[in-house]
Amino acid sequence: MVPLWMFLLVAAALFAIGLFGVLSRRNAVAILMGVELMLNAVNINLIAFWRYRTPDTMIGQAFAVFVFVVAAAEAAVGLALIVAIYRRRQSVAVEDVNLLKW
Amino acid sequence: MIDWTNANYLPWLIPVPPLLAAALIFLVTNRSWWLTTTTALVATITSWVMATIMLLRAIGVAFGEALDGEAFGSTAPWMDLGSTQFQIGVLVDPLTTAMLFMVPLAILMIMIYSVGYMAHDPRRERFFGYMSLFAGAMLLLVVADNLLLLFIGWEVMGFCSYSLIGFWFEKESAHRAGVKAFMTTRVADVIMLLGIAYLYAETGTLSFREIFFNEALLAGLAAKPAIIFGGLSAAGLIGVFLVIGTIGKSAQFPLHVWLPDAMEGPTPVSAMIHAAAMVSAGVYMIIRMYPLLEAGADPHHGVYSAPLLLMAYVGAFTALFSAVIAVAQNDIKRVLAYSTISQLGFMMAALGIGAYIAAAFHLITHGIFKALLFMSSGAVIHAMEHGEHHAHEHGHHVHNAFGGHGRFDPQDMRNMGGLKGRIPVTWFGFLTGGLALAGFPLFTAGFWSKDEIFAEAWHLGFGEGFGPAMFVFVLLALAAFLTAFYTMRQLAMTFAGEPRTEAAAQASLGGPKTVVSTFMQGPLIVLGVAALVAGYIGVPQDFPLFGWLFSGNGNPFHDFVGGTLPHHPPTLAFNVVPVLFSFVVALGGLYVGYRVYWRRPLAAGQPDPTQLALDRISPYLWQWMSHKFYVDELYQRVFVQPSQWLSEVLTSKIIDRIVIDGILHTIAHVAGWIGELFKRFNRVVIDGVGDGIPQAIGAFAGWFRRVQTGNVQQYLLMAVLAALVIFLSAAGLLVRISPTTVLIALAALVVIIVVLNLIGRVWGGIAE
Amino acid sequence: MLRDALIQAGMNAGLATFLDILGGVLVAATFGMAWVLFGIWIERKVAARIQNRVGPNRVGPYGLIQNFADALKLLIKEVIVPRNADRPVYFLAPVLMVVSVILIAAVIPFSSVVIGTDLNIGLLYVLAVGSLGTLAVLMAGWGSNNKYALLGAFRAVAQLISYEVPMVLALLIPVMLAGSLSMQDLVRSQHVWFLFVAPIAAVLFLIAAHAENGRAPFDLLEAESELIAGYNIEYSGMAFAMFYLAEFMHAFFVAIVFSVLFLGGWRGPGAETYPILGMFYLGIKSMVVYFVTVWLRLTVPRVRIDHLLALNWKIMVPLALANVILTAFLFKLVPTPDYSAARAIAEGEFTGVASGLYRLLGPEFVAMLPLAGVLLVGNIALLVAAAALLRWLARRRRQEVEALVDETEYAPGVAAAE
Amino acid sequence: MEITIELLVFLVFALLTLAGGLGVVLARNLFRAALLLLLSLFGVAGLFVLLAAPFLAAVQVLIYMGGITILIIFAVMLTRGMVRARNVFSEQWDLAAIVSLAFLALVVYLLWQLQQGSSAALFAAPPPEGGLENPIAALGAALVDPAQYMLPFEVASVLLAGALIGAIYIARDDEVE
Repeated sequence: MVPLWMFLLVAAALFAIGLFGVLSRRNAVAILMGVELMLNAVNINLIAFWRYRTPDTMIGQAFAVFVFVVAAAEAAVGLALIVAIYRRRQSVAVEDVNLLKW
Repeated sequence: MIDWTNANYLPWLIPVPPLLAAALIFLVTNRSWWLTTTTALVATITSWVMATIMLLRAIGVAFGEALDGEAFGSTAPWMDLGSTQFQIGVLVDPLTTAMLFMVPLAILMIMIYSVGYMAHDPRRERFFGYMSLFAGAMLLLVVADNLLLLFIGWEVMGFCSYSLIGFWFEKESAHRAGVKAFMTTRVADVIMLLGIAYLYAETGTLSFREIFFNEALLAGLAAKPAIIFGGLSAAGLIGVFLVIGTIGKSAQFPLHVWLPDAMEGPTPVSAMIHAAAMVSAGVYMIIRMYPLLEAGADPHHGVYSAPLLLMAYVGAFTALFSAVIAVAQNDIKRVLAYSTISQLGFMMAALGIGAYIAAAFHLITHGIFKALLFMSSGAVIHAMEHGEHHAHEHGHHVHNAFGGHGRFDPQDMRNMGGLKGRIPVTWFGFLTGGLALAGFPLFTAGFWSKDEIFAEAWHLGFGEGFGPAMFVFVLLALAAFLTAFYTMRQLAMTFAGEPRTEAAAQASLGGPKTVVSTFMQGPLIVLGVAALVAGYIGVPQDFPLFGWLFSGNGNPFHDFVGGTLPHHPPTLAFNVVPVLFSFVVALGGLYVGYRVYWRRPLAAGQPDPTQLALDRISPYLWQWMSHKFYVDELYQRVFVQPSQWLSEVLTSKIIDRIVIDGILHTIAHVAGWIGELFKRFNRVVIDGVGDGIPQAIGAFAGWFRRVQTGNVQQYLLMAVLAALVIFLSAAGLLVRISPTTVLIALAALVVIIVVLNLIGRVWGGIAE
Repeated sequence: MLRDALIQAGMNAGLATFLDILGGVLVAATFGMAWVLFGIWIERKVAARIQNRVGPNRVGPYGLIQNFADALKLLIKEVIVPRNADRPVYFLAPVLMVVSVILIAAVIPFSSVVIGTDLNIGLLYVLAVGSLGTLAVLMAGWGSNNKYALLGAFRAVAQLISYEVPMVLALLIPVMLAGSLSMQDLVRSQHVWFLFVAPIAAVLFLIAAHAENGRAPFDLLEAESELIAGYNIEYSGMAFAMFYLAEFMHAFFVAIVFSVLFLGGWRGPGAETYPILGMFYLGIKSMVVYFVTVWLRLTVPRVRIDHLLALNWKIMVPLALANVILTAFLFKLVPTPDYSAARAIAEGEFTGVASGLYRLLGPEFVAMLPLAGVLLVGNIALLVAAAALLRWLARRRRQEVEALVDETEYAPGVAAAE
Repeated sequence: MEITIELLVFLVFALLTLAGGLGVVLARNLFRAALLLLLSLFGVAGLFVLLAAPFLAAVQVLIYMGGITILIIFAVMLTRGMVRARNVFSEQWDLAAIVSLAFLALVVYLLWQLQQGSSAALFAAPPPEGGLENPIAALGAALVDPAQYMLPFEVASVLLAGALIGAIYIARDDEVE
């Protein structure tokens, strides 16, 4: 038997790792990967709570499915943006995309 | 879930298909002619079918669910107005039922006809879009159960008439006519809206049945004095406002001027405006609102209210006035336009003396035969244009028969003649329509409806001795005589004798199997038959022979439509005098016309015999008549030119340039002088201080703005920090420990990080 | 079986499932590997016959041992690693490739009782695992540090991802008909073979799966004439052998999955009673399908990359979508077959022709016939409509091209004269 | 705490997830980061299986590993100039680390507090037995049931379509006509 808090702990750790990736990596693709990690952490939480609290409705799983959808949409659009930026500036480092300043 | 098979909900759907079709045509199908016509026709047919189901249901044929004082309809909440809720709804009562017979039929016929008529126009898809919208608006108006919904349909029609009259907007005259129609009706509409607003303010409802079945309310309105025009009661003032709206919409004197100009639109539009929709809407609205107009009065016993008198006098005058004008017109559609005004005058006058069922009857029959007449005239014009083309191709020089050297005018009757054998179906249509218009006794629809108006007017005027009814009867009789006369004139000039131009000689609709002729002639036949038989639904019960044939159990139309309102109007006893009168005026007019125009058809270039006859009395008579008594010119002088003068001379030159500019210039000079003084002061004192502060701020900002690095990640970091702080405070509440110390510690940490980071950034920015 | 035992032993259901899968995979993988060596021999023989050759005939009887010899050769050859290769990635790629294929075997029902594990999401599992192969291709292309390999990988991914769309859409149809994702349920509900109930889905699946595998005529990932050998150009020895193995195994598994989904799997006379017969039936069916794919591979020329993608996005995906909608609609329209009633008729008293029919053909088969008939007719109608539409489009396109040619007044004679 | 097989499996998957995740954010080579992301996602799929959601696990493998990760690898390859950059981390990595750790510490603290406090029973309890008989069918029905998630489901599909079109439009090479 695995108690609930373990899942929550793993999810929190994964979320923190993803957050660190998002905040620290220079490469936009890597940032996107960090976001994916964070979304997965959320999904773990959703499913864990679903399993332990409300296994007789579908709410947790349904939400997880919507998170999948959002993740897919985010990846598609984000990567398209990255490719477009790279084509123009030959770089995907976020510091190089800082036109909107001062 | 709403059960659409229930007759109470079906009326909602009747206006929907054309409105939907309009949207579809404008948004989707307007590249394809085929799709557009299909859409429009399918929508119209659907509406017609639904209206017919409603009709059958209402009169109890086939479904056994007849209306008997009750009505079909349903309401839904529309908008909340403070404490009350405005209900929107539909209503099918006997009057609506009568309209549901005429309106969708006429619209359907016009639509079919338009397919042929517009087949070669470059903007034909747009045309169908407007027409569908027009039809939808009219149907909406017909099924509306309250004045506001009715007004919506009314206004949409106003817009459509504007865009359709100006449909050929390349023509200067067309777009002017469109604007004129819009402006003229706008004047009336505004007044009508005032009436509606007043009504709502007084009663708190606009629903027809809520108002008319409430005796106390009507009596109260009739007793209460109006807010302005002290002599009037509230009901009277509202009525007058509404009647003025109708005067605009139904083109009564003095707001009739837009209707003849509306002939600039394509002919189906004219048919739509004159027969099915626009002008009928005005009269329909009056019939709808009749109890309100009648409140406090009883025309059947000689008590008239202000709106009734207004209608009686205006209507009767208009009927005669425009009939006189129509005699002197040469444009085939213009004659019909004035005849419409005249016939609407009949209805108004009938309403004014209390014969509202007769008016409704005439509205129905007139709708049918006027649609027929307009479509026939359109066919004539089409044939003339075709003939002109043909003549051109064969090298003939086409010229106007009356010696004009301008563009050939296919609408001028003087250019026609002898078309009888060339376009026989059109001839049939025009003949039946014309005879109905003239009120040819016993066999046309127009006779029966007109006769009923005469009977009522005679009874009230000479039987009971009421002045307004007497006035109405005399004027209407004269107008009817003139109607028959100019109808005969038109028939003769168009169809009789020999062709007066090459174009007329070559006129045809382009072969029996073409799109044009098929689609244009079909509706003519249908409506032609209808124009002959439609009158038999309202034959007076004790009319010799015919009454026995068609009205064995009482006058069906009278009894049915009479059920609209709580008080059934009395059925008049048969009186031979007014019937003889109708015989005499109709046949007499036709005979005179026949003598003058048919027996000796006009030759090319020959002046009009009526003109010759009138010139013997006074040379100005004909001139005034053919110039429509100079009403347009009068308006030009009285309204247009003065306002132009006002704006040009008074406002622009005197007030603007001299008075206002003068004052302003003076002030400006003074101000300039003072300003100079201040400037000196400024330079020395204020600039020293004022420049110093902004420069200091600017320097600081220039230094500080480097916080804004443009680096998304950094922003994100700050956002997460902020989220952490919020999260922290929420967490403190959640676990119910005393969080103060933790909170303060972490907040301090956060602040330190932020400050450190800021300093680092800023320092980095400066170092760069 | 294993799962139930474990659960009874007090284990968590999810974990038991996992272990069950693991065991199934181990069994199935060994089976698959062993089978492939023989399968390759068949393929080479068939290929030879089609190309009017003899094929392997030296090693062993009819050359049966030839493949073992080849395998031995590849095993003892050196695995050459390019200098700048990304070594872990480079070595992981072939392994992942093989694993992605072998894992499929875990859920294939070889007979009514022989199945790695009957997951309730079996078909989804097949798809999910299969999609990992794409990753292996990418890894190989990247790890080799070779531009041909990378280009090949790009193409491969474009192709594989694209064809996953119609494949999934086509597989929706059997799932819809069976009302379950479990492979065993899918087999059990095929009282009438789904090939006859949903022919469009079957054909779409076959084509898409073929493309997923990257075999001719969709072998663009390794088009020799353009990319030398595609993503696996740098591989040699056993690493290459694993790609090779994976491809053949994949082709073979496609045949099996097709048989399971559309040809009734292990179903056949007596298969319920004697499960070994089921394995035999499935073997025959999948060999037939396998033969068809080999046949296709050897006779159809390679398509161009843009044609490949156009075929997918402009024809197969719309057709698959239309098919899903149509099938769902018809499926809802026709009343669900009442199997229990049919069974009652068959088992009840003999009352005449009807009950005789039920007994003779099997009650479920007869009960499903109306549904199958309606769906078949629907499929044929859709196919005819699609063909008509395509024909019309092609004709219009041709007219446009001809009009263009006319406009430019292409006249070869003039140039020649000058 | 009793050591069961299940717990061991959980630990393996958790380790996979977290190690993969750490690898993703720490790896210098972006391609390897993507592969490690794959590993991490696989671990998450395993956790889903442990949580009795095999359908989501399969979807995770199909969509995340077979779809999104491949997309990411594609992007990595298309922006190849950046793969072996010298400076993988930005200047603020130290602050980022502090913030992330603070976040983790906060959540751990909270969890600890809750476990000690009111929610102890919930946190230690085993998952309830039973549940739905056929969760996959129930999920399918829930997603198209107007009373449940049909509207969000439709919105999600519209979102996906919009994202697809937008992605194509954004990434399209302007010079190609």
